[in-house]
Amino acid sequence: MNVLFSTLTLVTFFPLVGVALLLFTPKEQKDTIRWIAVGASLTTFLISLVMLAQFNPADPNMQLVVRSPWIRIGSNWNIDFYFGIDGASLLLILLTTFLTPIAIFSSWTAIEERVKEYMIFFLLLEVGMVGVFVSLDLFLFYIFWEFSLVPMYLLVGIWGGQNRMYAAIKFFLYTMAGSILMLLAILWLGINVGTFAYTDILGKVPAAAQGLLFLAFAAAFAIKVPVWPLHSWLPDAHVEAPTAGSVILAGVLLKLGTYGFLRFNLGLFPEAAKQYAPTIAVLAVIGIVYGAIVSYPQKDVKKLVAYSSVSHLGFVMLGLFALNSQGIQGAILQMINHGLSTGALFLLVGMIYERRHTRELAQFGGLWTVMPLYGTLTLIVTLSSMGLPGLNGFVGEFAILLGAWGAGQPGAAYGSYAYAAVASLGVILAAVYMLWMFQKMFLGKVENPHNNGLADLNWREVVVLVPLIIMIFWIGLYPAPFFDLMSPSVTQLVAAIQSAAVALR
Amino acid sequence: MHETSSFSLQALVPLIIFFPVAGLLINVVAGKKIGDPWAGIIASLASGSSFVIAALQFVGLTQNGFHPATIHVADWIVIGELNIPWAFQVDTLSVTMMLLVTGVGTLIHIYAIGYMKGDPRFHRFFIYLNLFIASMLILVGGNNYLMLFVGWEGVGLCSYLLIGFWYDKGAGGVGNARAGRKAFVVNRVGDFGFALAMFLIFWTTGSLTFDKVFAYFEEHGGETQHAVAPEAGIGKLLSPAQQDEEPHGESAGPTIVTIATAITLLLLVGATGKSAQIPLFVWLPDAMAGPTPVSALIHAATMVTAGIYMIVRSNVIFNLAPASQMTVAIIGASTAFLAGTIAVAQFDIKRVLAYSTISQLGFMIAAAGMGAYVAAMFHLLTHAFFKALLFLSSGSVIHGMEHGHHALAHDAEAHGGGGHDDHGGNGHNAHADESHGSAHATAHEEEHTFDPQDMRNMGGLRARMPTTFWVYFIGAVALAGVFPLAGFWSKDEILADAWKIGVTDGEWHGLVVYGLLTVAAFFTAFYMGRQVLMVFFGGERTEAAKHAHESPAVMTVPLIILAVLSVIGGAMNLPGLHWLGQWIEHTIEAHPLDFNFVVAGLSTVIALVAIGLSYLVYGQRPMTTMLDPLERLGRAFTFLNGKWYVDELYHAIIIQPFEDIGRFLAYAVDWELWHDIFHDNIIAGGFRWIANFTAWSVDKGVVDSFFDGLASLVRDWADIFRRFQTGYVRNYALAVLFGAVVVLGVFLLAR
Amino acid sequence: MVPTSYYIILSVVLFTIGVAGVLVRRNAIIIFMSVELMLNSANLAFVAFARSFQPASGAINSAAMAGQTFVFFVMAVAAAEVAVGLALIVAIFRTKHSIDVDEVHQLKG
Amino acid sequence: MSKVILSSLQLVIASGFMTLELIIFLALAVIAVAAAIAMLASSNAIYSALFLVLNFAVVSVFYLILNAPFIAMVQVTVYAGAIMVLFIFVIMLLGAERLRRPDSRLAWQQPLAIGLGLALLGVAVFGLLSRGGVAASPQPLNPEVALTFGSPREIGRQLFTGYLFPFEVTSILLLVAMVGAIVLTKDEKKRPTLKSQTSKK
Repeated sequence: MNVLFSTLTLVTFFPLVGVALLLFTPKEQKDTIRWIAVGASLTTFLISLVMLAQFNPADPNMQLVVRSPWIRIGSNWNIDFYFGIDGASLLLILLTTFLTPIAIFSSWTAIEERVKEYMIFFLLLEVGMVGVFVSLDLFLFYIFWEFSLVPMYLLVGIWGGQNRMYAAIKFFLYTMAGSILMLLAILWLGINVGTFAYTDILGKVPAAAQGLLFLAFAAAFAIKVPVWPLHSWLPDAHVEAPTAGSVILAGVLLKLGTYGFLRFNLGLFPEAAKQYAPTIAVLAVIGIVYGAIVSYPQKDVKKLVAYSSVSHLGFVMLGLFALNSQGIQGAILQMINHGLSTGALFLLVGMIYERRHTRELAQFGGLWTVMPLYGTLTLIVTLSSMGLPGLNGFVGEFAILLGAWGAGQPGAAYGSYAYAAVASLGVILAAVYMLWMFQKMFLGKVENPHNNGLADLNWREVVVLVPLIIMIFWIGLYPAPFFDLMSPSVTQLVAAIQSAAVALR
Repeated sequence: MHETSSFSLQALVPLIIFFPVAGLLINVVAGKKIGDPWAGIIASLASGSSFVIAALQFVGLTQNGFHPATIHVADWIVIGELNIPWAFQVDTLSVTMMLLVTGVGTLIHIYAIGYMKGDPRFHRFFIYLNLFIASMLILVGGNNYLMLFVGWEGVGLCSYLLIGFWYDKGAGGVGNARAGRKAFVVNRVGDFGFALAMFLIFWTTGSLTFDKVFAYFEEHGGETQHAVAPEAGIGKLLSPAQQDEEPHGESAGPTIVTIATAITLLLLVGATGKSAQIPLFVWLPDAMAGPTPVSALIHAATMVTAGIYMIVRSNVIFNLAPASQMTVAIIGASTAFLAGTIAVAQFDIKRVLAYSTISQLGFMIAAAGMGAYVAAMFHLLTHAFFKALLFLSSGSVIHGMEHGHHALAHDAEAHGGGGHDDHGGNGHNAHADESHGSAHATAHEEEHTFDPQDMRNMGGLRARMPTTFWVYFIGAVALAGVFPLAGFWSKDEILADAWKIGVTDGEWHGLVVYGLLTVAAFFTAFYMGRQVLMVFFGGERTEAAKHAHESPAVMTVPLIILAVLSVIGGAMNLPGLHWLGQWIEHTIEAHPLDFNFVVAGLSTVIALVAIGLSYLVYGQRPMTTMLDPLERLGRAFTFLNGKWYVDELYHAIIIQPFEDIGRFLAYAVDWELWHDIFHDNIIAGGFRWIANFTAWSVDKGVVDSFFDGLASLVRDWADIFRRFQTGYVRNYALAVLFGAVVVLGVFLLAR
Repeated sequence: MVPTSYYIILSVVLFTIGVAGVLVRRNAIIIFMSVELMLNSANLAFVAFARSFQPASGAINSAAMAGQTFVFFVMAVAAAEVAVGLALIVAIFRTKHSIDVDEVHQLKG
Repeated sequence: MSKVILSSLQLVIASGFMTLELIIFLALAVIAVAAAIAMLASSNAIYSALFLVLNFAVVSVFYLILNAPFIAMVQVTVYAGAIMVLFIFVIMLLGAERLRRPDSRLAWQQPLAIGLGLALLGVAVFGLLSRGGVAASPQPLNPEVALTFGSPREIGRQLFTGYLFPFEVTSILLLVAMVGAIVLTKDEKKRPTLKSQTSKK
């Protein structure tokens, strides 16, 4: 297939067309710039729909593959330009291309300074994120992985809040620190196996080497997710990032970590995954409960949502390392769900911040009376985030917890039901902090005079939120299409892990 | 799988959800425009249509010989072995519940049109009500545990929304909102148990569909001595090799009884949440903050009975686990007793009814725990009738009291005073404040304002509100269990079951249950007598009571219908006829008992004695002041009035520690220790120290000074050389020429 | 025919005059014209050598033709240079109000 | 006077020391050098330009002699015509025929420059003479070769075969030069700046 004009190349690099157009647009024409950015990202979304149409859901292997030799050094450095997707990456690409236009559109009035640079970085960020999901060459993956850092760093560092430089540098350094170990592991794999191509390495990693490699990859991904206790960068980055930055940060960038665990730690090192599953599960469960407890006393709404991410991502990790279909499929769906729900929450927080220039819970109260539509939409998103049946969060959490319980059977990944049981406490706690937030913001009397006369959502904000709300209901009521997409790949993965587990015995 | 004639009727069952959903969507889109009362009428029509569908299901079942049917709508969650559909179970049990939910629900919808009149969020109320009906029908209509769970949480959401419907009212402006949150969170604790039960069921039986789950337990029910085999295809992570190594059977592992016990105890946790049993009953009294129709519909007639429905539905599993059954029975009986005692000492008219509801739910749970599923369902139905009746009539009383107070306030205002402004809210809510500002959950917190729900403010309403009085009276007598009203028959059947287990079978817990329930029955009759006497008899104790007047027909007609049902409801399952028993028997195992004259006589006597006692206290010398005669009991009364201080206990042992831990973790551990000290000070600070050391001592001191020296050397030389840079282009050109001549000379001449 | 070296010597002489012009004159335009003169002398040398490489009979020597072709390129470059150079002079004149190259000595060390 | 010159010419030719061709060459060379020196020496830039045109014209005659008719024509049209017109135009435009400040701070450079220039001349001529081959003069071309060599047709063939890439690069160079000239001479003050825009807001 033609490397340059294949669907995957196009969906990855199309935002660059927008970047090129933006470069030639005078920076005074802010509206033109915004329309170009929205148009470029929407077109990318349309291309990703074409990709969806070309995808064959019944095939568990990598599809729409594009591969050509790229860098050759000596005989054992065989780096390819190698793109391909399976069900999991397909869904995450769709999530990325879906969220990016929304995030850009939500920046319409929020960003007035240096609009051109902002939009360019946003489109570059999209290239990086999609590139991570489509890359099947480990080296290429690493390049995109690091590349996606830079625009985000600049987005936080330039358009962020008060403490933005601190947060941006912290974000950058933490992720970077983890990536170093991954780079070493990638180089080791590439040189020893003789190829950097994922599909060629698959199944060829000697069991003896898996342990250290697993840990090296896990270091990079765990910081990104973030797995407790490596979450310290998250509240800073989230609080300081501009709204759209938070949306993408929570919606997609954190998923890079969980995706990495799924693709590499489970795929390449099944024996080690089985071995380390209980350890990861302990961290995940602590993260679930800890994140939920810590969310509750927060005074800043954005921080509350940020900590809730720690809890939600704990669920994803718990599901992934349950090493059974229910857990992994639930985890993948939960990645999508978290992107939608937490993304929507950040958007909502951003909308009130634009009006009130504060995010302190104590400053609000009774907003439902003042802004009924805003209140109702927030309620729906809040409920989705705490896993109410009929909305998206529930399907994912249920599948994850069911899988985790199954992994608690003797001889299975976790070997104890306690993990699922304690994790389920997180569902109770989610109700505690989420409803607390909702009550502090929306219920009660309007006591702060600043809150009187706030305008309800305008059409642009509604346009931003409605797609998310539709997805929230869709996944909640009829998730079958999503499960159908990922099911064959996950089944194959689980089978591979099981046979590896047998070999381990 | 069935005769064609009935198939068409059962295929209609998805419509039962469709109507309320359609109704709520119409109101979401247009509710604000069409407003009061059309939003209510649409919602009522939606609910009524569902009732028609439910009735058609009833007809359908009778036509096809009571065969259960499954109507598959769509696949929902399909992952590996997990296959959960959106599907409806049509059998006698679910149709019974559907009829109840839609029937009572429709009546309450109609009532609410009158009750909510003039509320600024009128349409939103009916959106919630329709959402509730839809959720409740999913709960009772689903053919699997997960759909049950969906409905279960869905009704929990509606409960949350409706308790906090007047979210800007209540203590401190957020009292109602807080009550709603409390209800949701406490219910989530129950849901936690329910969810774990589902996980266990799935990994044991490989399905969550009722039919398959029960078939599994029936099939393996006999193997009480063996470790149970997981259903084929489940637990695949145990590799095939390992499964061969450990053939299921005699080796270690849980037996079917152990598993069933675990499942049922976890389900019980769920039931205690939703059905407000010990230890999770605390949310229900606070839930009275919601508008009264909500209290009637959700917190008395339907939602709170979901726990009983679930236990009855899961009877196959419960039957395998005697230990669980005993636990269930004792918890139910204890709750019945505890709540009964508390109800005696409450002043808020709805709060009395709330504790009464908890108490009656205890009866049902106890019945379910004793395996008397039909009795439980019977009491569930009759209780729905008379408790909905009581709540709605209390709403009518409150409505009347408010209007009386309202009229007074207007008079006062006309005479220059403006005393009710402290009710205040912001402008457009003012009307709602005046007419409904009453829904305060905690009356004593706002003693300075007039509380239309406080029974001490009432008295003598019999003359002012005759219809309300009569239906209230019927409801009270039915609840008290007086022959021949509905409550008598259903309560008596439960007591007879307890008697059979305790006396006939000689089980100790049967005796305990019987004792507790009998005492609870005594209290029931007493507090109902107290309430009727306090509210309707004697003289008016406030001006508002003097000005109270009867409610409009849209409210009283549903009351009259419910009153009729409360009178004749007992006929559903008269001893000897056992219509209900035979009907439900098509779905679950039922074993009708003979009528026990000893029990019946005893309980009649007890009820009459209790009523007599209440007459002695309240009827002979009616209260004239705010002082309740019972307050002479002193400490005991305070203790009961304080609800055994369970809320305070929970606050001290759960909520306060949670908040403290949360704050400690968030501020001290996560922020100060982890974020500031560890990351900022140790890692970043350490790095900074090293960097500073390297920068200033090593780099600046050693390396830099060396290069500084070099640089100054260069600068000194440069001072000399710079003179050559005149800045004149032609000088440079001269230099170039000089170079060119030299180079050319070397090239051309040097050979 | 006149020996090629005569042309070369003439070319050298003209080149030297051009060099002298660059070094002696202050008027930027004259300096510029001197540069043109230098280029022209180089062209003359090219053409002369081209002629000398071409045998009297037989095929066209492409190496010889290269000399003339190169002159063409030099002219193109010269044209470009003149365009930019004169523009520079105009730009400098705008700021300095003079085309004396000695006025422009900001690079003085 | 003219008779004297003619007769001395005949004498010279007859002596075999010089051919007619050489005489024409020398005469033209003298004119070329004289024009160049006059260009260098005249204080008015306009005169300089005109002398340079003369020089170019003479050189184009040399080109004709050297069998380069195309180059000769280009020399006249492009160099003497277009380029020099441009020079004169700029001189007129700036009104800078003469420099205002006659004195120079670089007077010391003049002798040095002349000395070095003579050195250059000496080195080049000496280098040339010392290598021999000075006397070699090319044979006149055969008519058929003379028709082809240096013809526009032959130059065009060269340009579009062996030198196609440099030729295309030349076109880009000219484009760039054009853009550069426009940018350099554009009036800076009329260009809207960001500062003025933002200050308006």
